[in-house]
Amino acid sequence: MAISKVVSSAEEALQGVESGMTLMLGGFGLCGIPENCIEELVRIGVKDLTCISNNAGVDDFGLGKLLQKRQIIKMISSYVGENEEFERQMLSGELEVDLIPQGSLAERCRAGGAGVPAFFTPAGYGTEVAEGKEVRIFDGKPHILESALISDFAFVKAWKGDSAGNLVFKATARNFNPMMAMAGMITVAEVEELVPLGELDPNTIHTPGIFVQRIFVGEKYEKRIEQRTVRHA
Amino acid sequence: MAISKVVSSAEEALQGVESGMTLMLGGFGLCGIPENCIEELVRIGVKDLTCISNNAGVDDFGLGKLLQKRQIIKMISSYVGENEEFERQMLSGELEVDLIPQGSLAERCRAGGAGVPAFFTPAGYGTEVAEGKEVRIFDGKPHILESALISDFAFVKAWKGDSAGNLVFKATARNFNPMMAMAGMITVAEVEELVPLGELDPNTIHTPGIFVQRIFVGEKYEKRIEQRTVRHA
Amino acid sequence: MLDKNGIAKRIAQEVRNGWYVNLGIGIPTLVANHIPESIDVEFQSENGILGMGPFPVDGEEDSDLINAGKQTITAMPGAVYFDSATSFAMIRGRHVQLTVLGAMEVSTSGDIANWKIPGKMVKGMGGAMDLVASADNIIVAMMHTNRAGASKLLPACSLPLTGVGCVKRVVTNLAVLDIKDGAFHLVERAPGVSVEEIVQSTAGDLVVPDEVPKMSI
Amino acid sequence: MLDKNGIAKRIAQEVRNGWYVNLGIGIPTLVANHIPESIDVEFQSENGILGMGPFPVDGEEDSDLINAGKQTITAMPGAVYFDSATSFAMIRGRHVQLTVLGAMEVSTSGDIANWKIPGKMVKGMGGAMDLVASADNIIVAMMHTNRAGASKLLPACSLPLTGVGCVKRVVTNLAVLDIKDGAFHLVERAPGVSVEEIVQSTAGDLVVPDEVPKMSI
Repeated sequence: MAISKVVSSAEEALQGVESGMTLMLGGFGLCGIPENCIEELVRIGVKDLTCISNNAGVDDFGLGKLLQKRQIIKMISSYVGENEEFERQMLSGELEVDLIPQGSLAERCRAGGAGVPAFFTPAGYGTEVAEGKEVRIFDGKPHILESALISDFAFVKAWKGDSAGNLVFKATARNFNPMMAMAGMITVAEVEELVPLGELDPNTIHTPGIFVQRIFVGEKYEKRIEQRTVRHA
Repeated sequence: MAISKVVSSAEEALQGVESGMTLMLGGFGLCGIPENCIEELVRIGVKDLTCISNNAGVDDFGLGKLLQKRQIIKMISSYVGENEEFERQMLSGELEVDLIPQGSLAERCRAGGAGVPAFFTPAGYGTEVAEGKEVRIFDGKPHILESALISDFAFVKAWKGDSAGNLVFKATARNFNPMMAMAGMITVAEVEELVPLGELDPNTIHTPGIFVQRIFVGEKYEKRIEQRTVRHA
Repeated sequence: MLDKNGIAKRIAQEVRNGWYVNLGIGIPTLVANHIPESIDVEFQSENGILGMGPFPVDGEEDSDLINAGKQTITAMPGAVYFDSATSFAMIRGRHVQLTVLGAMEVSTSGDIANWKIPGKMVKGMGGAMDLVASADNIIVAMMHTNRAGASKLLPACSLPLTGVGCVKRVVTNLAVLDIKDGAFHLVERAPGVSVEEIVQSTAGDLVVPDEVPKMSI
Repeated sequence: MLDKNGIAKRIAQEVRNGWYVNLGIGIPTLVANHIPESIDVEFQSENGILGMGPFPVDGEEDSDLINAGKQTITAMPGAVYFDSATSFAMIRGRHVQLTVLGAMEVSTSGDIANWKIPGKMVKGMGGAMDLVASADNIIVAMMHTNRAGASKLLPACSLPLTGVGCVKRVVTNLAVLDIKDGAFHLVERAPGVSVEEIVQSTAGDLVVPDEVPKMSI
């Protein structure tokens, strides 16, 4: 019988999350973020968090909610605009920010999950990102050594999942979720729909359940759009 | 309009393959191997090939066919049993063999396709695989530096594909095919079925068409089973 | 002199049939509007789509389907979604044939600065460092001068770098310029723009050939 | 003394609820037959399946569905297929809780040799080096002595190594032994096997406690 990862609520899913931990949160902008886990992090009020997430939400949504409550002391991200509170905390020194090229961030999470402690990439060579990092030439081109990232908890959001923790994402809401699922010591997946075991086609699962320790159905999804853009038909 | 990669035959798909080239061939054992590309390689008779493939086929099927014709001078593989002609050529020195741990082989192909020139892995540390390779300790554990693999041509076999080169694999016939598709300078995909553009669900494509330069429908698939094993119901 | 759409239109002429193209935010995004029907290209957005289509019509926005600028988009037939690691495998592995992005400064050695102004709020580099470090073919789309009228084509960048020695071509409101051998090389001038004006507006070494054709756009 | 099935049965007792398990070819494969119904485990095969089921019934073999031993298999509900890079990401990234594999030799320092005999045809290491280098929990399943009667539990391996300092427990036809502090530690003896016989058959340093329980299988 497949191993069951189902928990009944965000509260149960976040058991063991403590102040001072390093968390990964999937999503790109506000797309594919673990809304219910973020709500629960706000509710339990853990502090001094290091958050690894491509972005930092907006003022009143996504990680912005944790920033408003001053629960985060360090962000590891590739792009953190769109957030006044973030800017204020960063400029005042309350918030430490480690900016990483987006591809390096993605690959460092994957490496963390895949047991690869370090790898070479050309991204950032010759820039301040390379400061203090080993440089090596491959095929005539300089590369820098980047290290793997792991986290105490990873929070990811999927479209569908099953009790074994298998996940399927929708469209570009996939983004960082699969790599972060791999890199969490404990990975919590929140899903829009929990389907019966065996219903997901084993050929089309994005994240195998082995990477997921807990799964629950999110109570409510706002799925806010950051830049609503339409064409005139 | 999506870029079309469709060619009409194996012959057209293999245009430009020359003696002395390095080729990657997907498959695990005889499962998911590019049968029609192998047939065409035999037909055009190119020689002195370096073949990167997890296995080397059996005497009369898969890469064994190229070995019989003495078209291969070097194999890069993780496991090469089940093949008497292989053994004869290897012991006589006609065939050079580079054995690589299976996970390192998979990751080296992915790295080649992903622009990561080298990475650290614990696999093989303290064994002859580590000879001449850089060793570095991460988190108290020794790792060796492995380099990326690329190839002049990669031959992969998928279940379904579309004209844009998007591929879907079936069950464990996926194996090395996706990484090799990434690592070929020219990647040729042979498929059991070519479906109309737009028919594959964009959420469930395993290999995005960007990694595939040519695609064709295989004329015939034997799909031989290497170890037929059944239970008594 | 070109407007933003003019710059995008000129860059569209650089695109070849069968190319995968990554367009940055701003002027580069406009390039998609000017690709001729006769050319098949696919647009990659680094947040995880290949085969990006136009913006949706009103009412058909999908919050799960956005581009790297976080704008709602659509998908073309043959599109595919993937995760961020795979997306940058495409970019870092040089499977994307053309990257078009904006810049604050470009230097005669091909350096580019486009992510950080010291003393101002730093938003981050996003995928720009990966894109410029890997693409074989990088075109910078920008105004020739900044709002204060100072040249953005410099002997050396003064701002923190995004990438080193990577830019090969720049298309501005005034000109098309190639970067090689430590200098800008004037390739074309925009309609209504004189060579003198380009020389005036270019702070880095500029090689001007005897004949400078006018852009045909 | 245990037969192969007995060894597998004893190893099955080591498996805990909720574990992902990779079973090597030979005796390890038999472990799957002895997991109690009350325990939920999933079997990973490194060629790309999690949730491997039993062999198919005659006529239902699928050439596209095999295990790492190239045998036709079936998939359980909740199974998932993946590529080889993802498979070894699971293994290297320590997401698999238990690896069971065979060996030619094991040493008192936890080294294992199971892939190559000099002078004989070398078939390759397959996934064994990745598995032993990464798993937190490696159990070796093997006969205590080779066909010539010589011990396979040695002060140091004489054959080319597969991995260094990685084996923590060995289950043989004679005994269960742990490896720590540079010695084998006798944990249990097989039914009908005396401590003396185990001592005789073990070439590496062997620590024997006062009380050596008999396996209950």
